[in-house]
Amino acid sequence: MNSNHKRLSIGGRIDREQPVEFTFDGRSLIGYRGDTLASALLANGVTLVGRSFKYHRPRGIFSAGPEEPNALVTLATAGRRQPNLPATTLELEDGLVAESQNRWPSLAFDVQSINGLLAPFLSAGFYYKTFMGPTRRAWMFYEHFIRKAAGLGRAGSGHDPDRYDISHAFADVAIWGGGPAGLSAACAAATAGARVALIEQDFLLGGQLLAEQSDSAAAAWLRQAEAELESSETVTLMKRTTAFGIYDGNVIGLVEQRDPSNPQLAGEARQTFTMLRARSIVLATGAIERPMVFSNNDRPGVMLASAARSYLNRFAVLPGKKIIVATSNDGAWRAAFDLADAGAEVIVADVRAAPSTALAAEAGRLGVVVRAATRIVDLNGGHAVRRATLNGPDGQPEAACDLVCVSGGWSPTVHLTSHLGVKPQYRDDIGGFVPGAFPADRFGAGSMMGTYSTAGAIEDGHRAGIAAAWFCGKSMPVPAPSKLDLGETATALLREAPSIGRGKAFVDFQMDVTTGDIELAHREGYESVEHLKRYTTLGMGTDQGKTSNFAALASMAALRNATIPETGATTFRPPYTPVAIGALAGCAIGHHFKPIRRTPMHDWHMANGAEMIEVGLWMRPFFYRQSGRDSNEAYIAEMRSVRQAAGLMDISTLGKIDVQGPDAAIFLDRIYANGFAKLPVGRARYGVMLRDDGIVFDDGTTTRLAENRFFMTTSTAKAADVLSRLEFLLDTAWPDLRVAVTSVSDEWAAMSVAGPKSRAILSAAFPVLDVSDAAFAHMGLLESEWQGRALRILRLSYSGERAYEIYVGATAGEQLWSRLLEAGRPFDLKPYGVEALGALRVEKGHVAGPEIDGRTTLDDLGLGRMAGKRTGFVGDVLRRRPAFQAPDRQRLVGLECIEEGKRLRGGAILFLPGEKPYGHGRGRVTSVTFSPERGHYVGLALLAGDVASEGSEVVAVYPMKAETVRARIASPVFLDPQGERLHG
Amino acid sequence: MSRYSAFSIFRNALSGQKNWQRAWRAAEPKPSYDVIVIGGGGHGLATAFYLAENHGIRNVAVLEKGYVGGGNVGRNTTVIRSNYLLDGNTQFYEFSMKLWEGMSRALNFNVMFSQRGQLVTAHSADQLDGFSYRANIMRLNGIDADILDRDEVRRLVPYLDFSDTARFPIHGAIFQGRAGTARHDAVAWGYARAADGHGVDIIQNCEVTGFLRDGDSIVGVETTKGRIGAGKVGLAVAGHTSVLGAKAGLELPIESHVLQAFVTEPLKPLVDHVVAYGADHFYVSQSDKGGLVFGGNLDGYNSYAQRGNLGVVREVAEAAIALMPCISRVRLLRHWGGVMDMTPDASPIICPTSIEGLYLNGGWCYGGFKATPASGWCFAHTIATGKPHPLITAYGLDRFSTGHTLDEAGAGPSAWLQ
Amino acid sequence: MLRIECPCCGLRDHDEFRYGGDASVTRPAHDDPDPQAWYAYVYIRANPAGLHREFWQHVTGCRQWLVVERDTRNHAIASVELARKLAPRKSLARKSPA
Amino acid sequence: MASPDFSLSVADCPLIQIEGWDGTLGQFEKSLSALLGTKLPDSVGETVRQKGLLVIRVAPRRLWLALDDGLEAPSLAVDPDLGCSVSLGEGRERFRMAGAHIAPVLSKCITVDWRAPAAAPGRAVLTSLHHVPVLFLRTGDAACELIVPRSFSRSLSDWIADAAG
Repeated sequence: MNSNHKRLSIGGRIDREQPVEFTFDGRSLIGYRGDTLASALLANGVTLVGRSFKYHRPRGIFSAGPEEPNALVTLATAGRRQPNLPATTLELEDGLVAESQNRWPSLAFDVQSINGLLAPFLSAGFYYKTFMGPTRRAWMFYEHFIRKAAGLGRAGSGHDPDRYDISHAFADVAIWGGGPAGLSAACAAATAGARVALIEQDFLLGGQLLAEQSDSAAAAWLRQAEAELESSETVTLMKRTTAFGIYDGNVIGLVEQRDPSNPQLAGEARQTFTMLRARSIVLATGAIERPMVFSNNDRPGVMLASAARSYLNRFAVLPGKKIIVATSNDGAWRAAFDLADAGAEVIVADVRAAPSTALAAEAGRLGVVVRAATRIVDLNGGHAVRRATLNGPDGQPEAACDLVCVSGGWSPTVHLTSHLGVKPQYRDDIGGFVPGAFPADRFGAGSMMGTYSTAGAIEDGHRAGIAAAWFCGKSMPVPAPSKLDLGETATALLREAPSIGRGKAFVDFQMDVTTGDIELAHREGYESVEHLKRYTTLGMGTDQGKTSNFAALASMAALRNATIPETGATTFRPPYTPVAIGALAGCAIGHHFKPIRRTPMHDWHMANGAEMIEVGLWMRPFFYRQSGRDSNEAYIAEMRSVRQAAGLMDISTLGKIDVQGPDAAIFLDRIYANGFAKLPVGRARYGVMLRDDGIVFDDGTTTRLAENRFFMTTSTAKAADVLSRLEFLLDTAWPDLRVAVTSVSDEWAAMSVAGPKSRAILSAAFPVLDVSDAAFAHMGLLESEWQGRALRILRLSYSGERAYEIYVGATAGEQLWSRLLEAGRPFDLKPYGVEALGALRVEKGHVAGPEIDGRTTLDDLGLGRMAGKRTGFVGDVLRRRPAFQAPDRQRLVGLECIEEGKRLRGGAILFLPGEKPYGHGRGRVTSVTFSPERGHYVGLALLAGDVASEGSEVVAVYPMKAETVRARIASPVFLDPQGERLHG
Repeated sequence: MSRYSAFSIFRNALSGQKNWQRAWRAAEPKPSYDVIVIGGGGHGLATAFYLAENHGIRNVAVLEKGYVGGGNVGRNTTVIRSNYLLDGNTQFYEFSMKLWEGMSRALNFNVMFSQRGQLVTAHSADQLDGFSYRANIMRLNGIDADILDRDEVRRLVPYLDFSDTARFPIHGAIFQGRAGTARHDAVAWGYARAADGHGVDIIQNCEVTGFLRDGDSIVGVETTKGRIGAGKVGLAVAGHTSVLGAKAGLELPIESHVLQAFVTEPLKPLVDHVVAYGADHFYVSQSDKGGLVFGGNLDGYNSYAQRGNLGVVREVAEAAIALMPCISRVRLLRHWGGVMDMTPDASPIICPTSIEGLYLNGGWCYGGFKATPASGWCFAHTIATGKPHPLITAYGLDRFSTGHTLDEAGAGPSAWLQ
Repeated sequence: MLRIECPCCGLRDHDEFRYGGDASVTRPAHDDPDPQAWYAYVYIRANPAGLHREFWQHVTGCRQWLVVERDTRNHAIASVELARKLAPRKSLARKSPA
Repeated sequence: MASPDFSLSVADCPLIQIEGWDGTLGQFEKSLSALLGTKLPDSVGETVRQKGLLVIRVAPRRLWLALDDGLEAPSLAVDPDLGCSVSLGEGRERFRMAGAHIAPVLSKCITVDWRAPAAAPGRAVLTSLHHVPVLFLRTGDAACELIVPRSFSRSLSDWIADAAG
């Protein structure tokens, strides 16, 4: 057959000058700019497009919009594979490669269509009743096959070659839907002075107006409205944009597709995820036509009447030559007339006894055969409809056909209004749900509100646009909109009973839910709407049941002998149409997933062999590769150099907080478990903070810089939490304290010089400073300047060695680091990383993250003496709770490995010798290191107090490596318990 | 009640599906019951079932304000695991796992418990050490656990990001092979049908509006269907425990928070396990229908609205792509929120209360689904005997005043940080 | 996205804020030794389905702690105030014991 | 990076924070105003420019003094009974951005409405970029600055460059 043989020679909104090549299931085809994939397939006579989910029934193109349940395809361009896309929303572009899905080996011949024959055994929920034996794990066997059979389409593999953008947008009035109501609202709101964002999912504005003939008054009205909006500076037109959800605060989630027709955009993001924040919203989302329920109503060639009209008038495709229009309302007659006008033979089968005389007259004029009080009961034809069985006053005549247009009335698109909990309400006069009462900042217009005539929608939109602008304080005068009356008659609806012949009658095409399934659900007591959905999977498809919800509800209502409102309404969840996860992630992927924090010395570390590790977004040197062949060798070498000469460590990641004010000392006294009020100026003190529940929160040193000023450090991990907590207490609990707290973490580069030679190095690096022990004692402070930046040196030790923490303005950090290394070279100063740091502190018995795990108290960590008899500090009262005093409460101890050649491991569980290793044991090893000083592994552990006597043995059990190691309980301070090395 | 089996399906197929019975009766309330369980979710229904099955107490009603299974049991991401660290949690969740393993056959309802295995990725040596501690505890309590290195993880789940551009490279994982998923609705329906089979009345659209008291004891409830007397009342309404607890005069350490869940379009099999991302808040499995079911972190503020916000949607999507770049073009089909009872230590509360005749089951945080059978089992025992079941002695309300909290994450008493 | 009208910075997405939980509970004085008072403050929550007074800090903005009244059923925000304005004032800080 | 449509340059950012105590704020700000020789911005987000100094109110009791390049910091003797000051200039960097595309680029970075009065030239907005706190300064019709924490500076400038590219 020749290409585009179903295309009319004139008309439509396609650009015949711009042919577009594409393939479907390997077949090369031609369409035109302005086509969707669906319209191009129809133009080329392709009617069989997909297979259904469960029964693998052949399916064609049913709609012309996002409600499409059947014509789902996979876009299969290499590396850009994407399944389950409705052909009806895919804007045709050059080189598009589409494949049908859920079929094997081919679309025309699908092995699994045998499921159709097995249908009696595959009724709704059948899987809940079987596959339970013969063994307890039997389901795992059956599931394997069921999973393989399920699923539509296949995900891609590897990274997405396309980019996605995120953007933040703002508007006074957001208008959702570019049909007559939305356009009219946008014009009105803009004229009133509001900033307007008009959102339309299609690549053309107009909505249902696009289904009118292109030389009609509707087209002229649309051109005028479009021109007005395009020329307005305060209107943003967002075409190809799906508003997928509305969230609190009038934040709307939008996804905009790149315009494929604009070659300049080729390198741009495939989709842009925009978060639009609007002050008021006009919802003009239109309505979706309902199918009719009869046997075999899912055959390829069955199409919504409005869709047929859209294909005819917008895309210049005549999708059939012998057409039956089956309807329950006036609207579908207009499709019949246009199709007849284009040369098709048309029969209208209207279920109503007496359609209006005006319609009948027009039908007569166009040669349309009218059968009143007639419905379709069955359809014949496998891959395309061939014949319909009608039921009416004339008995059951059969009629040949190649297209069946159906219209069971319209359902307002209320999905978006229900995202924020506005419950839909049933209106008997239109036989459908409209949104319930809106909050003050939201307005509805057009067919979504049940106003089905174009003239009414324009009026409605105009009013809503003015009201929405007024809500934002924009109230410039707005002239009345230009009128457009298409002469539509009212669309009153009957409640249609399904008409069932011999074959299945589908309610949800995509999920293959039939009237029989609904009857079964009812019979078994799954009769609330939610049970019905969950039991039959109704509405769970990618179309979210846009065309099926109402018919299902009506069926259930009939079975329950209840009204529709009594039967309930479903809650619609976002997204309105499916959204690519990649679009939601936007540009926050790869290295942008989380920002990285770098210290001032970062580049030096990278250039000098540091193996980096990330700690709470900070990049820190883990060890330096020149220190050893692997991390084990390296950290031990780095430890040795600290203990024997000196090491240099980047500690810039520590949290640093400037605390100032007349009441600063009182404040610190309350937030630390130990006292700070009496700390002399120029001295530092280690402090521990508790949570309100008495558990240790964080630790660090705080130095008194002046009577009213302190310099606090926190752990790297807790820096932000500590600051926020301090601010909380000052703002909410103790506003009478005059204290300011400010993060200065980024302000200072910080480095620690540790080791017996550290003072000599300091002296060499800062020849003008007096760093003698007499002038600069342990826990002392020295303030100065270096290269024009502030310099603070604290004599503090974490490793147990004589050590100094040097703080300098961040801009001079790397310079000072290099200076220290240079000054330290004669003294064998070596940089060391966090692995060695951790090992040094374990040897010295200092607690850190593994011990301060959010469950331990001061007493657990052996720090109870810090608080002494103090009271009145945060956490003091609840730390005295009985559980924390229990004799078997786990407390910090040291452990020494006493088995030759074996090692301790963090995470080993502790048992008493001879005890059966079962359960939770007596405690656990928290941190370990090989101790070069001791020549074996040592560790810190939390061990039940009633068995933790120094010198006795425990067994450390590590099932994951099948290891059992004997260890001796010791003081956690393995090194220099008298602290002599601090002065060494 | 007729038994479900392959044969029953065959027989009913031949009779045009006309002979199936209701899964449970449409019961109307009697004047009084021995036990009333408030809440027709998984826990409430399981409680009713075990009251009858284990304790022979059959004069029981389950009162549900909406429809059975309409709360969290029908909204969660269906992950079932028993990888808990702390004494009290470990044994309870493992007992639950064992009940899951026999549930379909015990209920004669296929809950599709799929022991496909769950893994949590580790992104540093330290993190993997932490996982090893957990795995050690599990093994020492007779629970299966494995630690995988990077190559083993890669063989198991090759579609994760093992590229050089991964922001948090995968270092290894902890794996529990017996963990998995189940069909959530089927759990509610299965317990409802089985409880009904024992004579339990399941009363839907019956909201409890107050409690009937005799002195200090609770002797029944006020409902939208009238007063109903009860020997004992069990509260199993996680998400709304505070609201009902307040009606009974209980002061509770619970906050309600919203947790979102997400499902994609159905795909052919891609994710064969439950996978959790150790570097951020994201976990995913694939339903038998083919949709990827995933979730992330709490929205982070008190809420009774069953919906979440866009910020978390975005964060979860970012984490999803960070772990599994191959799903970038896969589309999100639906997302929704469930209301969680968050406790100050992220562990549940099951116990008798200070009010005679009133028993409490709540505070399930976001871990309630996996606990369903054990919760029902132990709660039924507690109601029937008046004494806590040995497996739930750690879950008493008094633990907050005594300090015996079970804080797996060490996050402290801010409920939204748990 | 909740949109919180910060009294200092204007209307902002809630992800610029840090949540601080129930603001209706009374924090005992720093030197209050009553365990029951601290237990109630730390653990007991009314957790209403309805209007909830709660703390938020505009952490990427002015860093002020705010008290927000918000309906937990629909997330509608009724009021926002600086916590400092509402906080109880004592005459002057008592000296802490050492 | 620089093009006529969008340019981004990174510079140091000399900065001093000044804060007064509750109760004595009026007195404190009066003396500060006299010291600086300018009135102070009234509300958060307002700025006042005085010679090479930009005074920004960043919190009800907190001001930032941002200095132009090369300018010596004014010596500010703050009475500790009234308030305090702390230098923040070492820990911040200043991104200068300009060009015709600045608004769309910024819309991919921060949640600030380029056309709102609160973001008009001369205004400051405290907000976040990729979860990191930043100060947005609108400096012209098609120009603005971001003051960012130094440790995040490179991550954030990469983000902006990718948004612009």
